[in-house]
Amino acid sequence: MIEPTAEQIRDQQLYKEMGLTSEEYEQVKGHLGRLPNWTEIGIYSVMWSEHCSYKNSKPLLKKFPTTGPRILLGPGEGAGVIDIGDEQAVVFKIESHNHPSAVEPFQGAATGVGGIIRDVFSMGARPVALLNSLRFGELESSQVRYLFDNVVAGIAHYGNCIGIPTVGGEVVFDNAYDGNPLVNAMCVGVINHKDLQKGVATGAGNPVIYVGASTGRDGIHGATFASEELNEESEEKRSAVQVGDPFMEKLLLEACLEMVEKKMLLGIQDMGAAGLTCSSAEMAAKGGQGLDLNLDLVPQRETGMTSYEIMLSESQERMLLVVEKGREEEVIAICNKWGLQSAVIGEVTDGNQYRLFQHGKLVAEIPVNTLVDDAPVYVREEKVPAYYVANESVNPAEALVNIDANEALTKILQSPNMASKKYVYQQYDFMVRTSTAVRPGSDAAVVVVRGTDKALAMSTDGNGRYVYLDPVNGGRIAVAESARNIVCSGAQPLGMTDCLNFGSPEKPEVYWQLSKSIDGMSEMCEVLQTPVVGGNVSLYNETKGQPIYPTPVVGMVGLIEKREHITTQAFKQANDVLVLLGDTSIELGGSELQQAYTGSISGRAPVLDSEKEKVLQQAVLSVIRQGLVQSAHDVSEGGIALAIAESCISGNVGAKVRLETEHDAAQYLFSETQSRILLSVPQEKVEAVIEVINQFQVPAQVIGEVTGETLEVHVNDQLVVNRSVSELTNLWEEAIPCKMTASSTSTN
Amino acid sequence: MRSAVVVFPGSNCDMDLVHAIEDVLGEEVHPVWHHESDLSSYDAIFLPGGFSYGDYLRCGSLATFSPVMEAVKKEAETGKLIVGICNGFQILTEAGLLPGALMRNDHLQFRCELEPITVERADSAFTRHYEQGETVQIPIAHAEGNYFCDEDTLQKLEENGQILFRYADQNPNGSLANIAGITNEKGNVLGMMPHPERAIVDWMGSPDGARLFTSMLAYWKENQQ
Amino acid sequence: MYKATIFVTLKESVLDPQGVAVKGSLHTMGYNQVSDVRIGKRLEVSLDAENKEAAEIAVTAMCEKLFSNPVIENFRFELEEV
Amino acid sequence: MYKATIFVTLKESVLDPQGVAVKGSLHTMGYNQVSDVRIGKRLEVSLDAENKEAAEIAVTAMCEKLFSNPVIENFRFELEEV
Ligand SMILES: Nc1ncnc2c1ncn2[C@@H]1O[C@H](COP(=O)(O)OP(=O)(O)O)[C@@H](O)[C@H]1O
Ligand SMILES: [Mg+2]
Repeated sequence: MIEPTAEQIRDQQLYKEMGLTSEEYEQVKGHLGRLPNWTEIGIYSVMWSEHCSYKNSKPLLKKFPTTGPRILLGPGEGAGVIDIGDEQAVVFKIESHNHPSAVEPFQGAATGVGGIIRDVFSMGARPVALLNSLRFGELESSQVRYLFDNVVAGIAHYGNCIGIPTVGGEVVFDNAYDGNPLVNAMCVGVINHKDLQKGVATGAGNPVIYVGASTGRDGIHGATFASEELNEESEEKRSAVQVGDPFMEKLLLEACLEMVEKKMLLGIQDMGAAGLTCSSAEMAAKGGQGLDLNLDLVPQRETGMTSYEIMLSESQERMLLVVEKGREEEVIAICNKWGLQSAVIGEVTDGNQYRLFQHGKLVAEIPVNTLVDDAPVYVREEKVPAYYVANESVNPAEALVNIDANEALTKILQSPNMASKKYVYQQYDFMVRTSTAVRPGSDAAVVVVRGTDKALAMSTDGNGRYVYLDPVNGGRIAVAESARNIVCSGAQPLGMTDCLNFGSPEKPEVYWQLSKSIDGMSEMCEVLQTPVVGGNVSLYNETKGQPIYPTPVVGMVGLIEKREHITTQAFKQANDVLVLLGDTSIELGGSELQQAYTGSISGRAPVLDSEKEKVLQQAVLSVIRQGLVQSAHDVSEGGIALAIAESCISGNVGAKVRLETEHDAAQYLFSETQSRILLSVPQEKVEAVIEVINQFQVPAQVIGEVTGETLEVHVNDQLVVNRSVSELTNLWEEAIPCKMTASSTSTN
Repeated sequence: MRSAVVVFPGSNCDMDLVHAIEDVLGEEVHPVWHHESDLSSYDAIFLPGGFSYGDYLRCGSLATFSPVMEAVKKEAETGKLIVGICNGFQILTEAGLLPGALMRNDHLQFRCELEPITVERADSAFTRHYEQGETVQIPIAHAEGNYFCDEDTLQKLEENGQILFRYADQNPNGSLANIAGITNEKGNVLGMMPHPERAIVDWMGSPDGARLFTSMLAYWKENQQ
Repeated sequence: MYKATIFVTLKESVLDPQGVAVKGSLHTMGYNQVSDVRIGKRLEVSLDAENKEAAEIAVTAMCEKLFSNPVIENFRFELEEV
Repeated sequence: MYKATIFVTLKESVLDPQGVAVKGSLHTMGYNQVSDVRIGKRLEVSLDAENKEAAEIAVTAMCEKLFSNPVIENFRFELEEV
């Protein structure tokens, strides 16, 4: 391939094809003091893409609280690190792979999982669990079924093969994501404090070592691709999708952790987005050093690769290491043992120059800090969207009168969003590593820490409908719900990671959604003391100019001090008493009831009072730790009706519920008022529970008991729901499989 | 009883097995790298689950060419107890230590769940602590557990009582005769798709897998003198 | 009645991890003379069609929609009347 | 240098669940004219050999030992000098 000259790049504005603007090109010229060549402009374009530089979101991300007494490492490295006592820490992060998954769902999702795992073990941590948060259009479309089936299969393929259990996540189907699915993957690891690694290049003269798969022409410009709107042309950008090799990554994981254990590494960073470029430039910039790389030494899968191609390739399963001079041989010996390819490809230098050599020639020379620290930052215009103003006067309840609660329950249980996700998680190995104490199907998953009495609870949550209707409350709810799930499993929330999936930030309405939802999330994080230790931003999620629902996804991790505190949502025992915590008002904007009966959403999302939420969570954690409850379940989408039904189904047992209200029965049962939790409590402990809850000044109400094989709900002495649990279970379990039977199986 | 757990590149249930043997039996157990060519110092050998060599080509096929497999064959001949779980079962069939083959699940998906399993024989080296005909709960997690063999082989398996475990309820993968685990003719080599190491205490969902390990220990003690 | 034999292969530039692993095993087994292995799919489809042309159109459509993903794979087929 | 193209197919007597599923999908997509689908593998192996005969012996051995499982599969290959 004949590369354009520096003059051609300027005259024909070829940098625009790489996603750089004219102003950005001028800045590059300024940094170099000359015209950039093809390789150099390619390097700037990926380093300054949204994916690598956060140029559109940086000022907003600053609002997140990121520190706390337990936080060992906040955002900035591969993943955040939080102390869990006994010289151990938990390491976790979430990341998106939306656009690759839209084009090649199996490999796109698989490599998304592979990437986030590398982020965690490059910190020196042993990955112990995976989660994923997925959004698709509706299952009536065969294209959606194809995407859904293959994304799930791709996630399963990677996680199962590498042997890290996929223990939780969420799946939502909504037309807002038609054509632009969301695939967010989260990885959680455990580390001993002393093993913590950094992505930094230190000590002039120290060798830079490349480990793992060879570099091919795949994934070139993946990072810029991830920051662009999807359009018909995306189909043509063929090389932007990579094929993953979980087997190779398993070897890479074991080899790297062996090097960590033997204290061989000065710096380690995964070659993820923007491949060799981003990893090497960031390591040098962080170390305050320069770097020389000889590209002839980079293991290559294909012949005749140009420096541009080598630097921008996003081939998977590769790591970059910096070690003390003289220890190369030890590193290479470990790689050989694991059957991994490795090569010394360069060295750390004094100064600030990032220099690349190929075929004996200098092919790029860039002041390294200009790639990392001097990336442009944009504060965009915010504008309140017209729909938001119009929704002010909408009262969702008006359209939801005379609804039969019995019918509504069956209807909502069968909505793919509320139905059992077993179809998904039975394809994931959620038990490998034999540490999974609470498997998928409860509020949060729980993984025990071997050799201790501790366990980690984890969950992902995010409700795009709420955020669309009201980004501030929606943002609060995303954080609060995730923390509530963690608390219901018996854990103290420690901190969170987030993935911000939004449309184009160049649209003032979208930027407003982004900004306001971050406000809401930040406030909730402050109040709950769950700092943000890392995350990912995925913008330009649009098809044909239509943005997705603004969808911040929260991944929360909590600590369970003693295994006996582990709690699930399932009712356990006949005659246990149901206690509902929190107040209920009629809040139906963005609710399942509204979606089910009107086919769309409008009005305002439920309001969340962050102080109320905080005491509720404290109260529940307190009663769980005192051993007073049998089950705890967060009341969220579908309201109290769904919460009770889910606990019955999980426990395979019925319940008798009596409620009093001045509101319409169905509206009351399906209202999505926040800050509520449903407990089941042994009869003899009810008094003690109420007493503790009262101390926190949280409203508590006995609403019935666990009994029999049917779910009976009386509102104001009228029997409004009466269904056998086996019937409910059937409807709930079969909903997704039914829609998938017409599926288009691929030949993967 | 000294146990070896063979580690192939891509094995991922190796440490689970080591932990289970330690926790249930408190006996000596070592992970053994696939380059090892002498296993004579071990009393029992386990081939763990996972994706040896990425399960590329066919599950378990590439692992059969690891040096350690010669050693496994040798010890099998001397009558030592050999257990292949999941991927280990696939390797044992590919290596010819057990008859038949494991094909892709008939529904084509990976399946992970707790599965009711019937113990067909309680007089084997591996099952003496179970009751004959008992149904136990042991998890499965595989995409290729669909056991297949020709009619003659199946008849022999049945006649010789080589079928130790069958799926009790719905068949989760389409396997012939609901087969979940078989032994060789001599009865010292066992291959099974369910993972006993994932079911050794209540919080895992079931403790039923533990008795496989205690059965082996009891058998070994009996045959010590 | 027609029989289509369809070959789906990964594009040249796409990594074939399976091929790489199989090559590694061949070397362990002593077949060092092997320099490259690539693994693809072979599908045999029997179908009714008015004539060869109609069969060709149908099979092409199936390949594009179901059997391969043009992002990472190429396909090719042979058609014979049986 | 030789290139061997190897085809590994399931034996007739063995049910091909993937083929059945793909056929089902084709029918859902409206291709009811399809009566049978069978899925196999196609391997491309590049190797050095003294002569064609030597290549043939080597490839046959690889097929028997590695590329196919005789319990369920058959193989066949073509060899060309490149
Ligand atoms: N994509 C997925 N991967 C793994 N588990 C999932 C996935 N989606 C849902 N689950 C599991 O199914 C259960 C129900 O999910 P969800 O309805 O989203 O729970 P909640 O409303 O409590 O957040 C949870 O245990 C969750 O972890
Ligand atoms: Mg929840």
